[in-house]
Amino acid sequence: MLTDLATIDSLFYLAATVAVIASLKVVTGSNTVHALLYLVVSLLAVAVCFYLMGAPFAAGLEVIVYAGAILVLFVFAVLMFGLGKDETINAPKSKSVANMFGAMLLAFALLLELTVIINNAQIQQTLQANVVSSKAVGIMLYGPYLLAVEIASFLLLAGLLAGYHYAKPDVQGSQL
Amino acid sequence: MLLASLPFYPLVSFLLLILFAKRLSWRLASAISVGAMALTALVSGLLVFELSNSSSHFISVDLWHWFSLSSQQRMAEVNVSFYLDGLSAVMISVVSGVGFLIHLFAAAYMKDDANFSRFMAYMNLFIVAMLILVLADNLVLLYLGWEGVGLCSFLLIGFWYQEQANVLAARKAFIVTRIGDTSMAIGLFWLFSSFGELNITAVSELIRGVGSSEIGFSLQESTDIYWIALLLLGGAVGKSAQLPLQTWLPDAMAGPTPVSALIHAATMVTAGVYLIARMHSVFLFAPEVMNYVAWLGAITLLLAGLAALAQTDIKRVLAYSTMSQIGYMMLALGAGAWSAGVFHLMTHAFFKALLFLTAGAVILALHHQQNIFKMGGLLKRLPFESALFVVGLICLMALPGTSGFFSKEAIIAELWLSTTAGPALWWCAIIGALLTSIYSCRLFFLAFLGNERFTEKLHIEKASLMRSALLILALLSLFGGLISLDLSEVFFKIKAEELISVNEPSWLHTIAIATPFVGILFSWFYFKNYRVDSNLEDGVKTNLTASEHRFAIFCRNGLGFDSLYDVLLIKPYQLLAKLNRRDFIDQTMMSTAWYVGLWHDVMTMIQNGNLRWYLAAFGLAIMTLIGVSIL
Amino acid sequence: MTTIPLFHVLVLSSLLFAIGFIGVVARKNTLFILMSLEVMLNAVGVAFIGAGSAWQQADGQVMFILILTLAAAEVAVGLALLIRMQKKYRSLDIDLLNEMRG
Amino acid sequence: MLTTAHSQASLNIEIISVILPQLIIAFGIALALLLVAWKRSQRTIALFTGAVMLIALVANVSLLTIQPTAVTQLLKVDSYSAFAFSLVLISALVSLHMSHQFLKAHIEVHDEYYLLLMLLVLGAGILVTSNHFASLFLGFELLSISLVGLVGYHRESNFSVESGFKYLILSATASSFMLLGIAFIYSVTGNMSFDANVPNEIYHQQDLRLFFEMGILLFISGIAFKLSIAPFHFWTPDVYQGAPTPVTLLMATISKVAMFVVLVKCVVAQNYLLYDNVQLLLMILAVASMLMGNILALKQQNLKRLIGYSSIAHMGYLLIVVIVLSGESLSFTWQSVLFYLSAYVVANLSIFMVMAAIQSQCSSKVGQLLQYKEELLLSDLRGLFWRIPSHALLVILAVLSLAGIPLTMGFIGKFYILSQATIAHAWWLIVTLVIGSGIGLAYYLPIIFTLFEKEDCTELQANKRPIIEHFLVYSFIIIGLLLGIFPDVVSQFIVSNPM
Repeated sequence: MLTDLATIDSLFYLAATVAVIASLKVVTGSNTVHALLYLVVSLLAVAVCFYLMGAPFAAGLEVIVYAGAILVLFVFAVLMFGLGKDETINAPKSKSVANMFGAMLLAFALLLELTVIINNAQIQQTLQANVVSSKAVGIMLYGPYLLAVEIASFLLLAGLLAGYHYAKPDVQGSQL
Repeated sequence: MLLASLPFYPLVSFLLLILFAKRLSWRLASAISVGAMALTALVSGLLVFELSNSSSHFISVDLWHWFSLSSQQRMAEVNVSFYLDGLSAVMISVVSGVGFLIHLFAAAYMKDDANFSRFMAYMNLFIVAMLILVLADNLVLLYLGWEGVGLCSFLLIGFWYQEQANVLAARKAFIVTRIGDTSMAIGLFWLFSSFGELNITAVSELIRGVGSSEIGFSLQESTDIYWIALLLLGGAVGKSAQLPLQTWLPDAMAGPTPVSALIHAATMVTAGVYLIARMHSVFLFAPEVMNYVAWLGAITLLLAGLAALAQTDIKRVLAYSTMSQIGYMMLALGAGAWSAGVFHLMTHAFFKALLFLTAGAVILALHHQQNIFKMGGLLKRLPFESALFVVGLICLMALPGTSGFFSKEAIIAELWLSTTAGPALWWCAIIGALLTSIYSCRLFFLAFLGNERFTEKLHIEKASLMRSALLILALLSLFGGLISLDLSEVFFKIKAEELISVNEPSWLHTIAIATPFVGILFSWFYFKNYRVDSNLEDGVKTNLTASEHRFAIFCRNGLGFDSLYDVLLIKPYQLLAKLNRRDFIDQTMMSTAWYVGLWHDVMTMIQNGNLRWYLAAFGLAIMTLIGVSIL
Repeated sequence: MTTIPLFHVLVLSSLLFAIGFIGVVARKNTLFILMSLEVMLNAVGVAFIGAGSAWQQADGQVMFILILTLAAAEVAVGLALLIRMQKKYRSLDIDLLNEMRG
Repeated sequence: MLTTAHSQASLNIEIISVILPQLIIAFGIALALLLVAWKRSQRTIALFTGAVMLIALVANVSLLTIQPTAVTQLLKVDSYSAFAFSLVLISALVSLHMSHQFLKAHIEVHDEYYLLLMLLVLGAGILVTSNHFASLFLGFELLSISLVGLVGYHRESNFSVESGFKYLILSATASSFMLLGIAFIYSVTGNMSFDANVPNEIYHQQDLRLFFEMGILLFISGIAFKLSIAPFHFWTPDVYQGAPTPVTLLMATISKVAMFVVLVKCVVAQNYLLYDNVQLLLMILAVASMLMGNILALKQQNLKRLIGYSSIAHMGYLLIVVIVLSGESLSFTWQSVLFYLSAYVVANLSIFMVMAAIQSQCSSKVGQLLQYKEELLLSDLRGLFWRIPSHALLVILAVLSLAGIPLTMGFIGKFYILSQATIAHAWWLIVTLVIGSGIGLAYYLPIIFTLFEKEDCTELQANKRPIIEHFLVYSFIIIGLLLGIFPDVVSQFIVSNPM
């Protein structure tokens, strides 16, 4: 049992390290798309952390919504409007092996972790004991936090409207 | 109630004038404003009459509930209500009586001004604020009036706002007095927090009750009283132009002359005196502060007297003289001679208003020439004004028989024996009286005697309005001393003090009465060349150094004062005059403003519009705060 | 109780937050600033999840979901503004935006 | 284990009636979306928004005397929050009128503007009633995101992108900091409701205490950012300047009122915020704001920036009330805060109303297009008194109130603050307040001088002013005068809650 706990701990620290390194790469990177991909890695690592902390629902959301939806929005914006242009010009041209190796190492560490977690029955058992289930979250969301959910929808509406206003093309022949 | 309506006559007039400013003819506008003032004066006369006949010592009236301050322990109601007792009766008679006369004069004086009705409106507003100040029954309402008169003073000094100097003077006056005001406001809050009351009568009774009881004040309470008295004194100092906040008054002379007469001589500047007299219960239990008041008054008295000697502008001479006379009142208050102080306030209002108005008439006649070195010989050319000016001056010098004599002697008489004053301050008062007579004579000799240095044709206005106002004021100045003031009901004494007249030397009164004459004699010789004739070119300086040898001759003639005066008066005077020329307190004020401006420039550099810098500052601030609050 | 000490989770979250904040302050490219903001928000999410699992409450996860909506709304507005900036200034350099000052 | 104590509060009719104003706004937003789909017209949507807000205001009146009622664990409505929400709605209505004047000259239909305005009001409504960190955070964000949309709304303006970005990035950073703070607090206390009791053992565990205190600090700095309290004030003048005038008004009034009310609610409920460290922190913030705000405003020529700087100082003054807050005199604290906020709101509304009027007057027609005057300098007020006396009178009243001259609401408000501070013997704060107000005079008074200066050019055409504007101007003059003389009228509305 003790060893298993130690394993969960060490897995957590490993995922945390991956997240920190990937975040560092995000803020120090010079290529926009690379930085975005590092951000995805960071988010995935954080998702693993969530899973290990007993929040599988949040982990799923992190992967699907955060990494899957929000960051894809970034990627779309960058690619469609050529936002990354001025940065890629200054980016280092050398695609050295070391550079790729680092990224691959991070991804590989995450993959390893996932396989270990899924395959190790004892870890699964320990995690099950601590999990705050998605059912509990659902009950909370549609119980005491019902108003919060409603307000959150208005928040999204506000974001949508503001975004729409800024992004819509200028009307010809009209000021404003 | 009659009392409640008192401030509303000028208020209505103010509203009428401000609303229909441009549409009113001179005749109508002056009729409204002067009429309102006449009504006010009449009503206050009736009120004073009513008060003197009524059995109680006060009349009070509640208008409406303003707001209430509550905390867990205390609940203070702040009402808009008026309270009239002997002290405020004196004040309202001065304010409305002298105010009426000055309005009368001003109506003629400002006749040709384009913004005549605006001017009269401000004057009326000032009267409203001043009446609220003196009638207020609680300190918040008093503070309201206090700020109101400040505002009107500001508006009126800057009345000719097209000129840079006037605007600057107005701003300076407002800001400098605000320093005193804030000190006063803090005092009020302190009072509220330690005694939980803001009603003047209630506070007085509370403090008297505790103070005269067996137990007396606790240590905390007496410290509180000390600080409250000190802070209130701060307010009084600002408003009454005493050291060190006196710098605004001479500059305030930039305003029209009736303003100087009304606000900066007769009424507003004495508000500080009124405040201290009103809150005398607090001061009585803070004898140290009483002592400060006395010394402050004495020092202002001397310094302002000296400064008056060096001025060339006729209005500035009068302004410094006002400062010095208020110094007398402060001295009286500090010595516990409350009635004498208030009496002097009243007589001073009469003769100083007279002096200012006459000076205004003279200035008008001379096409706005204010430099006394460019006047001279006016006695022949403007006999009426000169005569009135002489009346004012002899009152100022307190020659026997005039109103100034009665009040000033009353003050001086109480100084020697007072516990909070004493012989040293008595001597200050005497020297002050000497100075007063010297500068008065100098002014008279320079402006009214000697050869005629003003060569253009005089612009003589024989407006009967002006002249009648001046005449009444002159009569008041001469005979105002005969009005007997009985304020013993108002002022509270800690215990019945036995008069120990044994200690009082018998020569005191002789000296006190003789002093002005000595001054006159002194200046008769000293300012001889001004008086008789002169080969003085235009714009000569005071040239005291040049006349040093004349002074020596004078000394050799053996009046015996020679060496004494030389050491005590002339040398320090020259030094002070030199210092005051540069007006170092003024400099300090200005440098503070400059310093704040510097900070502004530095801070503006931080506000550089750079988003990343803002973010960094955000982080830095949080880091610093973590450091401060957690470590 | 989970086996991971709460203290460590909070340290991780602070670390990620600090990295994000440094990114926001240090980067000149507005796109990177937006990404760094995401890193910061994500770090806050870590703290909430950690706290929620330490207390065995679902509140932490609910807060995380709410933060997710915030992130989405913020990104939408941010990217739209970014597009405008690109159109107007032909650059994403945040230091260009300092016309208002003083 | 999974449910907290409050979770079972069901939403029955009684509880719904308590948040009726907020619900009305929310339904209004949904209906407005439908309305946009049906008919796009500038006038219709503006009228509709105004109607929704008026109805909400009316619905809010009955709540002014309500007993504290919890609506789920997230919200708690009491008379104070109802009063604050009325302030918010009134400001929103005034701003709506100004916005309509500002937008109606353009061909394009601006539905999203009105929607964002309503969303902003909804956010403020949630903030003032919130009783839980989650609702605080959501209200905060709803306010911020709608404001981001609004500050850069005038897209043709040179400052649109700049002010939008400045507000977005800074506000996102600030809210991240605030969220991290909340997370830390939550991780230590295990409860996010304001009513939670903080276990005492926190103070015996070194590492938890560290996080707890850092959490409080981060939380407060997030709020301080929104209130533009120094040293988190940097965005204020820039964004004030860049935003369209009606939006600046919203920032100056609604956002400040809502944030301050929620701050006081939080501090009152969570007494751990009264510990020495926090008090020291708040004191530093208050002193810094009072001094920096006033000093920075000193030589400012741009009117909006000036108001921005002065708002920094005012929030500093107001913070004093929070610092000296003690458990015994809660109702007095609330009274002071709400009174001061009302005075502040009335003064700001007055000034901005006149500013908007001048802007529309000074806008010049260039061909078909209306050139909107963006920069509003102090000198633009020159001679206003001779041109439009009523507007000038309004400005004078407002400026005097901001400066705290007697017979204005501002004076009474300052009086409340000072009397609280003296009871608590917070002399340093009082001294700073006095110095700050002293410096304040040096920039408030020149505004009044400028009004009276003779203008050089009279070429500005005197446009016909709409009746509503006249109505608003005169009513605000009357409000300003009346409330200065009879401040009891406002105090009566602030009904104290039996806690």
